[in-house]
Amino acid sequence: MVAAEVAHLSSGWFLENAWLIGLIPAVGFAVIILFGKKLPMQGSEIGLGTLGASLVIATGAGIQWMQRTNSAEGEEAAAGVLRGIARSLPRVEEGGHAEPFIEPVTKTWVWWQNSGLEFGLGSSIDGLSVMLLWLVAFISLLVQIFSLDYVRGDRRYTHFFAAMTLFSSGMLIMVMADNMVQVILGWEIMGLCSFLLIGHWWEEEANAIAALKAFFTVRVGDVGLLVGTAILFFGANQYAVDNLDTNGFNLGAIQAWALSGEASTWTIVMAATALFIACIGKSGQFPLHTWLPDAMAGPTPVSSLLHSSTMVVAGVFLVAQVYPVFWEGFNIANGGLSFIAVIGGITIVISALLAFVQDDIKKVLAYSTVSQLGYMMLGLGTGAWLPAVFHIFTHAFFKCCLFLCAGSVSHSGSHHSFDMKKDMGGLRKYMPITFGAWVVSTLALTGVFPFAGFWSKDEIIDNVGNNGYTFLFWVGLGGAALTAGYMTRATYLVFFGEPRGAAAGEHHDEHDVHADDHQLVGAVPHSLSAAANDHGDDHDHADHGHGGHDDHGPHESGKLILFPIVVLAFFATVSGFSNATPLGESWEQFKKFVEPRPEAVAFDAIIATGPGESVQLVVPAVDEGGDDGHGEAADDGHSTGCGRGDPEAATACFFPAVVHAEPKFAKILLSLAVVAAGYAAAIAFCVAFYKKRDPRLVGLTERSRVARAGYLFLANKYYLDHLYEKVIVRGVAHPIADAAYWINQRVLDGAVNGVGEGGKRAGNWVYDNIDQKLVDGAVNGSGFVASESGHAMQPVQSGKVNHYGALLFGAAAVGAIVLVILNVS
Amino acid sequence: MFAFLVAQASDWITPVIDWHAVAPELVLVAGINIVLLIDLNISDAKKWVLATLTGFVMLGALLPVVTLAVIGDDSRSLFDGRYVIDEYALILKAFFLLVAYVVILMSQTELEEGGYYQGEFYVLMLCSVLGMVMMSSARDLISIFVALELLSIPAYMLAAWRKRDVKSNEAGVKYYLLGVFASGVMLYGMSFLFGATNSTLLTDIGAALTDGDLNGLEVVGVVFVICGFAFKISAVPFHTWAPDTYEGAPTPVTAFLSVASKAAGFVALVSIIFLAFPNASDVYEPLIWTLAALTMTVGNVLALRQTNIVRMLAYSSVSQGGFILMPLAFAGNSNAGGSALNAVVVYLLVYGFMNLGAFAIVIAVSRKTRSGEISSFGGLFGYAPGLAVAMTVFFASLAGIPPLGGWFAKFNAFRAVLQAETNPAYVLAAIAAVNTVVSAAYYMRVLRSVWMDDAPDGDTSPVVTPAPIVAALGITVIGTLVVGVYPNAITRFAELKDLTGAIVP
Amino acid sequence: METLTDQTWLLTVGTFLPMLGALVLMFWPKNDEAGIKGIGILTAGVTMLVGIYTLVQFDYGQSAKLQFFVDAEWIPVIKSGYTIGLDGISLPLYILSMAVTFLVMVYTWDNMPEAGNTKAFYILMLVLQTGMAGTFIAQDLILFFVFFELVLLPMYFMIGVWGGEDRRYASLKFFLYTMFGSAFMLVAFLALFFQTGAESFGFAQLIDAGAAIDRDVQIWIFAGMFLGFAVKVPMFPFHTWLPDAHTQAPTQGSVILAAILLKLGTYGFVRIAIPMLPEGAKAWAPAIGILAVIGIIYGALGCLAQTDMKRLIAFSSVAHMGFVMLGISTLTSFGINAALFGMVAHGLITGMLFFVAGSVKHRYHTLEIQRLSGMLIQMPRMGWILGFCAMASLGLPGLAGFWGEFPAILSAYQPGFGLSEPLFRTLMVVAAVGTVLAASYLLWLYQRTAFGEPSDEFKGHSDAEHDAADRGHGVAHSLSAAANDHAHDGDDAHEDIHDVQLTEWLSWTPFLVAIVVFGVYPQLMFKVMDPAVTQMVERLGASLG
Amino acid sequence: MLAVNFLLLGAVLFCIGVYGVLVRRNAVMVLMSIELILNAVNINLVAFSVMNGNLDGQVFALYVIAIAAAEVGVGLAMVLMIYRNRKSIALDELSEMKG
Repeated sequence: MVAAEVAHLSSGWFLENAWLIGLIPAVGFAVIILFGKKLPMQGSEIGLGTLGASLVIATGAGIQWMQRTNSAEGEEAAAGVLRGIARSLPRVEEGGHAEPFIEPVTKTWVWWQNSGLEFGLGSSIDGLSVMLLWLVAFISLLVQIFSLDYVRGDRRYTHFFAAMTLFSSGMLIMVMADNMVQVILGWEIMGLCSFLLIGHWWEEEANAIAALKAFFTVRVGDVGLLVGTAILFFGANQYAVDNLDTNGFNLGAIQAWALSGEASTWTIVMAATALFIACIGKSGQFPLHTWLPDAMAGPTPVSSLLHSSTMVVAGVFLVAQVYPVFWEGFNIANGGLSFIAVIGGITIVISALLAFVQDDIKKVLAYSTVSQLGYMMLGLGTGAWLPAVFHIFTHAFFKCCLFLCAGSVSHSGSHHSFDMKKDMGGLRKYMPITFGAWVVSTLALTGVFPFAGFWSKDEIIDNVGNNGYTFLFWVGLGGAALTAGYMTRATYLVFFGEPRGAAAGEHHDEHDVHADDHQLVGAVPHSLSAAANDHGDDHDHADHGHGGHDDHGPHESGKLILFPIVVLAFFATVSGFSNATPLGESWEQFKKFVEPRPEAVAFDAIIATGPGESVQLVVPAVDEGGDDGHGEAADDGHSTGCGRGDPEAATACFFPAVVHAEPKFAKILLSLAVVAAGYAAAIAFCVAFYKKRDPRLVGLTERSRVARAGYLFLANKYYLDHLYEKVIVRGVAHPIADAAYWINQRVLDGAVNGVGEGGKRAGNWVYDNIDQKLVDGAVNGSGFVASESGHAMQPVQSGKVNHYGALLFGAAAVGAIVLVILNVS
Repeated sequence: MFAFLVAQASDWITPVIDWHAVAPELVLVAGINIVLLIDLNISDAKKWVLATLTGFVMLGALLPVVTLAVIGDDSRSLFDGRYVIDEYALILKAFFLLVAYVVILMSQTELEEGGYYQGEFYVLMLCSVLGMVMMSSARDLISIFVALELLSIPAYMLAAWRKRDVKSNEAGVKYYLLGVFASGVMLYGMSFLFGATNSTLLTDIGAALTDGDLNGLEVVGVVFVICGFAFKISAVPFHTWAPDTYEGAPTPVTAFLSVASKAAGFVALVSIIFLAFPNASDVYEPLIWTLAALTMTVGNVLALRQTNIVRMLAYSSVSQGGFILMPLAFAGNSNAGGSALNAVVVYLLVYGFMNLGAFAIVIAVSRKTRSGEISSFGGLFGYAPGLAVAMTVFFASLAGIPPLGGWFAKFNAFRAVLQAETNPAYVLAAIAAVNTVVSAAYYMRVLRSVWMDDAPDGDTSPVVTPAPIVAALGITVIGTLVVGVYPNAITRFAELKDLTGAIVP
Repeated sequence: METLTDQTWLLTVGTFLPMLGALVLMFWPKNDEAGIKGIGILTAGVTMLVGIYTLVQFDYGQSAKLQFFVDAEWIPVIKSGYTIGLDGISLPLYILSMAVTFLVMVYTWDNMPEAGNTKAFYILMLVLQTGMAGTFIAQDLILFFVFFELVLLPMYFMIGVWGGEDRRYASLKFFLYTMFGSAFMLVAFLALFFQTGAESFGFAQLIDAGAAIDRDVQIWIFAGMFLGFAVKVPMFPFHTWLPDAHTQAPTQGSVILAAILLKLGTYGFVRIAIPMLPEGAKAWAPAIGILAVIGIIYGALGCLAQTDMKRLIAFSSVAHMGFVMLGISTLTSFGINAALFGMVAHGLITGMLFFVAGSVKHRYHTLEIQRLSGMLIQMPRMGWILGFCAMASLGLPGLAGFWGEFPAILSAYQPGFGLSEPLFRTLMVVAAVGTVLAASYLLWLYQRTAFGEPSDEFKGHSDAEHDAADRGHGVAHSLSAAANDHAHDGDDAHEDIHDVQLTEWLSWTPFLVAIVVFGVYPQLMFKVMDPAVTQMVERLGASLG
Repeated sequence: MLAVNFLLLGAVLFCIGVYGVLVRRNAVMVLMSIELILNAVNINLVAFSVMNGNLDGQVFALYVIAIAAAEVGVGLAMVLMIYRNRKSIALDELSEMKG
């Protein structure tokens, strides 16, 4: 790589000032906390306003990032035609020169310095971060719009918006971070908000405990974050200082160091493991996923924003961001079976199975989320970086949409119950729009062509297979089928069949609902809501809503609730096309703009102006002697690139050369088929199990017993039902799922709770036995000894002159004798 | 034989007497006679005059001390070195006179209200002080012995001053018998020293005694002499008389004994060790090391048990004696010798202030409570904050807490010890460190009841403190504070040259 | 060590001004409460102003040098001088001590402990302030010792007179414990002095001369100092005085204790023990590190066992000081910076927590965690402040606490001067686990006290509920009904539970603001300390070779 | 040498005196024993002064005798005082204060 040419990178105001995206909501939060209550809309307008502003800037930044990327390609951008054909060829082939690595635009200030090291605070914008910035700003905005109506009249309305805004700010700050410390900052702020929002209705102990559990579980993972950061810092610091004129906290430096081949294996493996533990906690991966379902105790908007679409993907984002570390640490390059992939795989299946036996609609979605996060991890763990990141993007839309639909249902349809079996059913007639959105998102989630999920999830599965992880490939497919299954079940229970319970307009006292079923969080007990409720007049819209008022049955929700749902449904439909690999490279916007280019960059090119403004990049041209083959030859072309061998001297790689699978029609069909099968089975099951189970059924089974005695023919007639119900359902679905659920509740959950309980026990024991008895005892004991020895000596003070005299003379005599013996030789 | 004695006696030269040098003693002698005569013919109603007069005698005796200090920088030696007035002697003379003055301030009301003999009291007090003043100049076994008895015998009687009170009698008798017994033992040792060195002059003895070739006679002599003074300074195990006597004797007398006569004992010990035994360090260093360690430890742990404040103060003064003794254990050490002397002197001065103060408080309070129990001090802070604060000052100072005088005294003692840089020194320092904490325990317990408890019988009528006691308190408080905050005030005295004629080891 | 000797009066005034106030108060009529409080607060306020002026005059460019340096004669006999100066290490603590005392006095305006006797209380606080400020400016061992001990008596009486039921035991324990440590510390000082044969007790000379002592001796001397400082910090296993003292002390006492007094110990390590005895420090560092980490876990476990809010907070300081000591024990400038930051942060946060605990006690007359519940309903602001402090205390980034913990943990990955890396990395992981425990006990505390419904015995006594009741009259619901009943029946054990009040706002706001400001922009402090610390560690390196 | 005998005599007297102080309960007898000790001292001093041909010893002895007289005077007075107050001069009854 000798000959080099110069490429110009453009920049722009939005890229330069992207830090505003995170700052504005933070300020917004402060304003809401301080003055929110006095404002006409109690602070919600601030939240919406700030997030709107952030969204605008994020959009601008996104556009300018695309320009920046294009600007690097010069005239070759025109020759886009070629790509249509030679899509999968290494870019070297096109126009004969490599596409350069696009440097992130960074803008940092010295935040703190310690013993000469300076740590920055600011923004570092590259494809991944700009994508997520936009996503987070967008979703947050929609969810807040949704909340306007959803939580109106809540006693802590203002606090709710404050926390939501703070969360957005935290997430944005983390996403735009250019150093680990800032990542930790955002990371922890999110944790705090999660705690506050899950426990939003803390009057109920269940919610408070759920909040505690969430924070605590995530915090356990955070140990990994701290340790990992420490390891990375001290590992990368020297390299960073020597070559990149920065320090070991800098993400770019960490990436470069990881790929530089200077890192000792031990260090990097430890670092990767530690960091991934943090991600397990945050992204609710097995075995730390148990907090996520409980987190549904929070209001629905919270679940939809934090616990499905944005916060929980922070873990995934972190892995994607410092991907080189994992790439090297888990040896993904050479198809090593990585920790990440395994965890991802397990999570997919475990949680998908669990989703089958949930009656709480939000819990179904929660387990579904866990399972989808599993897909992302699986992708990252197997080198399918691009699809995984893309899945973050699409999943956010449809999963958030699903949650909002659930919220809408409970808000207007099921009288604040989330219990599908008790209070729902047949709602499609009453809530057509919600139903439509739900169906669209469900199709997207299950990966049905042409909805968003299809393009991302199938790409993941495809690439997993392509990178040689056959088993995990099948796991992925299986997961897809399960997804189809449980989503169908949920859909059926909610929208089809006969209206039950609240959906049928029944009024049961919410208190006994709480009594018999603790999952029914989300609704607030009467006493409180009333106590909380400042203005009795808009009861109907308050979250606890119709409590104590006559109810006009299920109905469609208001505009403020429907608008976000519709928008999200739209994106759930179309967002997939932003990286529709099978349609050709011209559709691969993510591949072009989001995925960093695996090209080495000369140190001096970086140091010259420092990362940031438009720079003159030295682009190493690739020797023409390279292969010109197709297909797998592509991989060979990469096998000498970044992450597959140490970079040239004085150059640094920031991203490994990941392989992209060619979409094969067969594979697509296969996965579609699997999904279809899943649907088929599920629908059949639902129809048989739920629909046909009318009073006739019972009688028939009785008759079938009689039939066994004689009327074989009749008996055979219902043999299918029998088979379905007794054999398939009881025999297959239930045991497995139940077993999984049992393990989940008893073993894993038990472990988590056990840790807490054990800690407390240990505390008590140490305090009682060691602290009070041993340590403190020693102290008080010494005093006791002193005083007692005094007591022992008191008899000497007998008060008798003769004794005194004896003592006096005795001492003198003894002293004299001893000293005579000592001194007189 | 007789002829040779006559021959000895024949060449007698009348010694030249430096009258200025002995002026303090003469003033005291005159004072004794005047007070005695006036007492003979004065009505009981006017006895208070005697107190004032005695006070003036003390101050009058202080005058020549000051002039001597101002004029004479070089030391004056009388009776060929048997009676020396040097800086060291002057400081201590002044100290004794001042202490005696304060004691008299304290005792005045006590005597008037107690209905004791007053005239005799003051006369005896003066005699005792005269003994002390002489002691600080005495440089000869005989003069030391005479001074010792002169200060002791009146003290025996003062201890028993409350004639009708059995405890007081007991105090006096115990003090007397043990005192005389101890001085008997000491004399026996002195006789050995005289025999072995053929001189009663300390410096000659010092010249004769040298480590390595000591014979049994000398060792026994050294040990007995030290033991004799160990009795005076109530060092364990020669302390047994102290608690009983202190408790039984009238409180002002206790104060006098615990400060003045103890100081006198130290004075004698210092001059003997520095002048007579500088080269017998193999004998006295282990002895004093042991005495010091025992004294501070035993005194403290026994004090922990006491419920009577006077008795507690008795034990506390025992343990304080241990701290004063500590540096002497390294008097022979080439590094520490000088600062050991300073440490002892400084400690004596500070100790005088704070201990007298403590007793003054006890007197002032017990005038109201009529009880010596520690519990009777409960709630003092409530109804007599002034006294409580003063008491806090003294006790905290005794515990050695900065910025009160006591800390500097203790600090100096530690400093002298550690300066020796020997292992015994470090061990002793460690023992002392632990002891400071133990002592703090009982001092703080008293302060605790003063500040944190309620008055035992809910009687919170204010305490009337007579003017003389207020004056005494004033002097002692100021002394304690000044020394603590600005130690230079006394360290400039403590910058002593080695005692005149001392043989530097 | 170069020094700047301009405005030499500044430190002396700042330190001894409170004494002047105390003197005035001594002769002030006892029954004129307002006057006494006024004078006390005024004095502290003026002192605070002097402190601010010092902040302004301080030359941040040369924060490694001693500024406003004075070297006057004090006790020539023992070669000890009145040597004072201020550099980047001591500046934050010096100012902190002034600010805390001032705010505590403001707080006292409305919250005088039951025992009464305002006069004595204020006098003691003023004396205390002189002691604390003096310790941080002293540049002479003996002077340091005097100030170090000066704080003992006032705190003893503060705990003993104005404390809780068990105050007599707690106060004496505190006193003797500290006395024990400092006695050995004094011995160590003298031993150091004579071993070096330095010509004065000044820090500078001893730092130059100390390195010359041979290793074994250094280790012994360090042991003595360790006793003295470790008791004050307090490090495991010398911590047992702390919970008792904190629990029994009046709020003001707890705050001052937590905010300043504990720092005297850690400051002593950074300023005296380590620079003067490099070899000794190196030899002791592993032990200190291990004890520190034990303290972290141990303190956390202790917290989990507590049923009393104040005692829990007290144990939490054991854990937090563990982080500080861990940072110090790495002997890296990184770690020591972290430790110094942690000292200030802990002072602010834990001080604030004690304030809240005190006010809760003032309102509920109990700190039993079981009995407290639903504080957020009864006193929303108080509840949120408690939550805020809890979050700060468990080391949430963006609040001050984090900058003490995180870098300290970080620094343990790579200790200085060839200290055992495996050991310290293990310590690092354990300490990191400690942060989780911290989260657990603090949130647990918060969940039990602030969340949920108010317990029956207090239900309906708070202003907040009354308002709610008044508003919610129309709607029939249990809570407001209960509130009404309670509000309306006449004879009622508890007086109303008020939310945060004016003086509390006045005295707390600076704490809260500082916690946020230092959390958001830690550079403010790091910039000041860093040069001084770096210089110190360089000297260390020079003498350790 | 003759002097040694004197010293032995002194030692014997001293021991008798000490023995008396330690075992006798009667105050007067204790006084006597102390007198014995002092006389032992005197004998020593005189003997030594003769041995060394130095008068100081005898001077010392004179002082001791004189002061001993004073001491005994005080002592007897005290004994009398006790007798008045408690009709007994047994020392082992003098233990009001102890511990």
